[in-house]
Amino acid sequence: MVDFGYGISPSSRLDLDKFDRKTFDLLVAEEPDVKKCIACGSCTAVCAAGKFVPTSLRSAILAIQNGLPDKALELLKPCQLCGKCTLVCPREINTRHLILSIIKIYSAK
Amino acid sequence: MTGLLNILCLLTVNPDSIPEVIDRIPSGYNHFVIPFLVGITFMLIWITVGLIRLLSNLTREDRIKLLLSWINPVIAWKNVRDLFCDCLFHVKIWKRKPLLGYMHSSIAFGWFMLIVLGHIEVALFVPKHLSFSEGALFYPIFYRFFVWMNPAHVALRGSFFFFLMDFFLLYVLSGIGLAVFKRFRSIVLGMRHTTKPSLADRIALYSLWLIFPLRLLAESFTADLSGGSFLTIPVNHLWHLIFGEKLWIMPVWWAYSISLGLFFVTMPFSRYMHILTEVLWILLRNAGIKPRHPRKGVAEAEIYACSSCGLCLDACPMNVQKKNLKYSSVYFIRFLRRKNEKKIDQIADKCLMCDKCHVLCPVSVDAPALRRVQRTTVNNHLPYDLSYLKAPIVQAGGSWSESLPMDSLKSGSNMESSAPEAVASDKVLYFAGCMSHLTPRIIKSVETIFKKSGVDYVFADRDGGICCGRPLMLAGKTDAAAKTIAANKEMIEKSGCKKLILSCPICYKVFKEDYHLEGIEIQHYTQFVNDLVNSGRLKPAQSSERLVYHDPCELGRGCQVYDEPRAVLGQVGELVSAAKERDESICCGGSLGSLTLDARDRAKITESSVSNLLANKPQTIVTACPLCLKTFAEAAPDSVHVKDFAEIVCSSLE
Amino acid sequence: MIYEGKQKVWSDYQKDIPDDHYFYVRSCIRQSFFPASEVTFLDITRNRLGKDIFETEHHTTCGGIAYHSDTIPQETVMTIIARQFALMAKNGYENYVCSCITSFGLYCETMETWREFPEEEARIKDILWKTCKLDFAKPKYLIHASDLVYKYRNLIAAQAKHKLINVKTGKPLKVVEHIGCHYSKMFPSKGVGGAEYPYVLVGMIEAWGGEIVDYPERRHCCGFGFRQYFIKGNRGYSLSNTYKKFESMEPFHPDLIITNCPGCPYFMDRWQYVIAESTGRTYGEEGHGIPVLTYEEVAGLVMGYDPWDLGLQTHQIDSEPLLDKMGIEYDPAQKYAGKNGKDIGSPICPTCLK
Amino acid sequence: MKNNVLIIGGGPAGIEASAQLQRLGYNVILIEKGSSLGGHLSKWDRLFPDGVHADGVLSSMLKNMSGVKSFTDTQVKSINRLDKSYNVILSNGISVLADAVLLASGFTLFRAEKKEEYGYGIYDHVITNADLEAYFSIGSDSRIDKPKKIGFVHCVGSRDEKAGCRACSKVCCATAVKQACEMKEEFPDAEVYCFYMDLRMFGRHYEDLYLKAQKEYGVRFIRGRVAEVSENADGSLQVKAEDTFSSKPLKVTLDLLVLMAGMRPSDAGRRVGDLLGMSVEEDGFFAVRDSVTSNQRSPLPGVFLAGTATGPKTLPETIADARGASMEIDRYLTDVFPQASDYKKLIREKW
Repeated sequence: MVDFGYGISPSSRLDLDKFDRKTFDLLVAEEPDVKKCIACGSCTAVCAAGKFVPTSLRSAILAIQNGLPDKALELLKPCQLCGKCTLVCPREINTRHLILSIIKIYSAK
Repeated sequence: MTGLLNILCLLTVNPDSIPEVIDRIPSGYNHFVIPFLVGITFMLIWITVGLIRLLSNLTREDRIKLLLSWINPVIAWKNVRDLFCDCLFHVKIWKRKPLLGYMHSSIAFGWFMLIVLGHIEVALFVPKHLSFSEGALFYPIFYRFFVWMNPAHVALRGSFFFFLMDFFLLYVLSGIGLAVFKRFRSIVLGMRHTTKPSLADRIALYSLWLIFPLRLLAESFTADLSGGSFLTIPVNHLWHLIFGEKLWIMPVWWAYSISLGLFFVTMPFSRYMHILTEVLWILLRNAGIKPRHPRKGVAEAEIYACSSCGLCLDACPMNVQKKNLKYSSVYFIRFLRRKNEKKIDQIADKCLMCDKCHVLCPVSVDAPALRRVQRTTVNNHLPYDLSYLKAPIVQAGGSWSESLPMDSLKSGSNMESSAPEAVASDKVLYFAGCMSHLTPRIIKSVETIFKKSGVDYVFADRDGGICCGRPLMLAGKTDAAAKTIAANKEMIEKSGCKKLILSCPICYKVFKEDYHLEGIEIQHYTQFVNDLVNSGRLKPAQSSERLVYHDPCELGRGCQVYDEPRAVLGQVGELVSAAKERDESICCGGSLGSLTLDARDRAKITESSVSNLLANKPQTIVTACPLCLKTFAEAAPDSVHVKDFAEIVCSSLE
Repeated sequence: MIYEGKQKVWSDYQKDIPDDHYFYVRSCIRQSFFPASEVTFLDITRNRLGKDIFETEHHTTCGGIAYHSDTIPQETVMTIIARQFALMAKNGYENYVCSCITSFGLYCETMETWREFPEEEARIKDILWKTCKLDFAKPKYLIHASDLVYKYRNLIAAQAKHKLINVKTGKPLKVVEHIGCHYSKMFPSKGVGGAEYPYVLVGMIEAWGGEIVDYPERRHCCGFGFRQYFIKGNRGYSLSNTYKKFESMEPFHPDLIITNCPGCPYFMDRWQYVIAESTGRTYGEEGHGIPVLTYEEVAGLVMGYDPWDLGLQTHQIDSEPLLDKMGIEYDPAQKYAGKNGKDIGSPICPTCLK
Repeated sequence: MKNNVLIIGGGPAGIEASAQLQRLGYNVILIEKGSSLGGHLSKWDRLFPDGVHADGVLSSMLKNMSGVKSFTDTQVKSINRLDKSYNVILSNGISVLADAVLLASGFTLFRAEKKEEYGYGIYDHVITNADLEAYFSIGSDSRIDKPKKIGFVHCVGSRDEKAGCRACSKVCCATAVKQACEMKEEFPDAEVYCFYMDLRMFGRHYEDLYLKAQKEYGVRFIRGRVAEVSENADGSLQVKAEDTFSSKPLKVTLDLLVLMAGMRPSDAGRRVGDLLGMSVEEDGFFAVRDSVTSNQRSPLPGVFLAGTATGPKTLPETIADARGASMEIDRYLTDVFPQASDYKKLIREKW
């Protein structure tokens, strides 16, 4: 292999073909509310942990659907489960259980 | 015992006359006792093994704790009291539902007395049969079969016991009667829902029902030989009228023995195990030993102490919908016994943790605690990353000390010092908590109260803080909770304040129980305001507004704060009572305790909680928890206001 | 893929190309990258098709590379272009044919600018006179050389010695076309077939017996992008573009890539080598690359020119497999023999790419 | 004598208006360029939000207009204004003296092939909303072959100045979500994606439909316009868009792509409009007298407008609009032809 001093830069593009339906169905079985998100961002806005680190349930759900479960985990690990997001969610998503379920299912594999 | 004997001797006319009781069957044995013997032996072996296993599952310090508790007079006395009140007299049930109380205590206490008196009789009249070789195990039980009573010589002493025995037999029978009746019309005894008994339960139940009628039958059959009293003798005459001179004694005694045997064999697999386990549980409970595993150790005692009486069914707020009955504590415990992991998980996550089942349980089985331990086994090991809490905390002194004076300036208090160590100790620290930030009216009112009463305060989390940790605990993430607790603890200690005021009961409970803040007084704002009013620093004006107070679970059942808020509200408006209050109050439905209960089910609970509060037509629902406030505000009919405690106190100050 | 659908689009984007009398301007870099291409083009149009095509040694660069690298302002470029046009008029031509896509794009851009802002045109006219004492003029037709070859594709096919057909299997060769971005992506109406399904090269491929391959990333830039290449720090970006294209076309197993731009063939040819040497990935059959040829080179092969006269030895990717498929005889010994058999030197053999 | 009212266009608006006007006692002549009445409604399978069958709706509407003189395969040849009324010569030779003309010329669907980058008519598995409705009613389409992954592209030819239409077509969002659910019912284990710019679920029950699509059918909504479609070696589609929520470009392989073609003014309508010399607005739809209080009146006396001739509308809106137009016409004729009023009074009392 020759080193030319430059190389192929990795693509920043999301590949939805990488979305893992099987695991997602496990999540849905655990907490169906995951399908109800309308990405309004209320959860992120009120997040108690958000004051210290970037964390967002909205983005986490998105990351999972975009086939990036590890990113989702990173986004949710700082969660304090304080439940503010549950109170503001317009779609009445059971956010705390959703967060727990995501971590449970995607950290398992 | 001997003392008792002497007293009884005094009752005799002539101590050294011909014995009134003659050992009819000197061997003191007959084959019919075999079923009973088998049953009792099996049961005794079973519980001994169980007891050993249970104690071996306790940690060393827990075992020591237990031993110490017995020599500690306070706890020892509590043990004795609880054993009588809870196990024999079922005082807790009496208080809530007298008829039900009578039912339980009649069977428990009645039977207990029959056994005790039986032994006393043996001790008095045929003492030799108290020795094991002479059938101590069964002789006292079937005493009436083995003896012959000399009618000519029945002294007062004898008839006294005949009377007592018959009396307690009747007492038990009355309880059994009620129990049978309860099977069909439980509501009459004050129970809307009753548990569905398992197979073992049924067998044990029916044999239990049989035991005492059969005992009556047996003893009445032999009453003309071995004597009897106001119950057995007349019945005996009745039999003679029906069957003539010759009565077939043996079959009834066999039947009696079999029903006993059957009961004892099924007992370990049925709810009736509670009769014995209660004792152990009460000892462990009073020793202050907490469960570390949802099934092993203390938990085991707790699980088997559950009589699945079903009182928790009506207590559980979820059960406004029949479909949720299956999530009640009694079934949770039943599945714990059966080790049905899937069901256990499901039920553990549903519970709102309002603690009502625990508070109302006749033997105080702490199902919510078990649920939490269960959640811990599932969720505690899940990955989390609260390392970011370190960062701000390391120079927390710095960062917070920066923010503290700023906050306090913002808060408008007349505080000039800046560094946290310089913060005067008479300053109070106000920690609003996550939820209060979604109910600004609480924060605003609390601050107004502080200002109006000239309280010098520091607002710890004006622009958002760290969660108190209770929600993590409720979800079973105890390790993570420890992290947030440590962070907050450091912040509070650095603040230098000596008094901590909280406007959220969830925070209050965890701060009180798990923070161990040396030298810092922790108060919920209802308590603080109450003090202010009593000390005259706050003078609320009485209005004619009809108020009803909702006890937030964590504040009421959780921390036993019932009176302070009521005391204040009594001076603010006209306090009317709800249908169910204090221990009996109904969760608002918004609790963080439940992990899986969905919005629809919660709404139903809120509905029932609200209608409970509206029983006496109040104009305003007052609560002292941001979560309750938000939940009610969205659900209450427009005709009633929903206000926070601080808010209503504030409005009374204008 | 529904062919009729594409034909409909093509019919929407036709452009009229004059029959004769062309003024030809060369490309700066093609002459060094693919020296034979322009010569072949002139030879074909003049001698094989008998057209009048004039070129003058006085013409210069269009300034495109400098312009796209942000080193000279637009008015400079416009003046240079005005001068080129003036030369055309001075020599009595009105059909302007350029060899370079960058230039073609820039000419279109300039003409459009003048159309939109007549005052600019006036200003340039003035500057042109002041600087070069030349009379301002605008071409009647602005054509890219590939447009011309497209126009004459059937005449060329008529004289074809070889076809884009695998002589062993008798199947048409799978050909990938790649047009320079500036050919029609800026002004779809200015290119044959528009921007979405450009037909200029497809037309040739079809006329000469090949089969066109539409692969997902066909619209993607080759990666030249001027600045991106000139600054070494950005070359990875340029390389990644090419990589993306090849990854996308690989499943279709193309035999040949035809381009009509100076940069594209160069980068798609050389980057295949860099990709192979740095990652070990090759895209042709058994470790070979996919030959990338200019349309003139292909036309030359079709009309029976000697591969080495067409300068195929200046490509990084060896063209022998393609020549074998097309059944073109060639003398391997002559590959690196220049004028009068003088050895022009051969590249060191790469380790991975065959 | 009865007043003649000529209704141009036999779609829902024309049908509804003819039924209403006939009830009001006018002599209604309905002409339709197509071979049958019903317009786009006749080509639709089911209607959002609650999926009622279009043919049922249409037949009940047609029942209401029984007795109306309607000519299919008929267009306006010439039309010129007399003192009070219009003299119209139809392509079938008949000439009508119309006291009022209602232009209910409706819309045409945007020609999806115009968005070349989507490859409609070029790629094997790209269809339009109309094609899909046809598939639902006929039950077969060579392009729909047990798709495992299906994409819906909202706003095709709407909110797109490149496609010559800045406006929103109003019905596509709800239609897309409806069709997404239907496809999920047809192919339960398919992944379904909706690529939208804004979800405009403005109407009653529309939000419920959206929730249902997410909750029950697990349709994935991606906020970002599809910008490029290409075909893979196996004939599947490679679709590129941006997931604007994570502000990253995304790529997905699909087996079927459905383009939600928007509403454009109908050419036939424009032709008649030109004959009348009626003005159109920038969006190409007919101008109205006043966009608030008289949406059904054209600037010309005696010429009225109904339905999508004046811009995108949902079906209920179209029907309401047609009724509104009928009232306007009635008012107009009552004022302009007073002598006929008592006759009409009589008819009304009778009915």
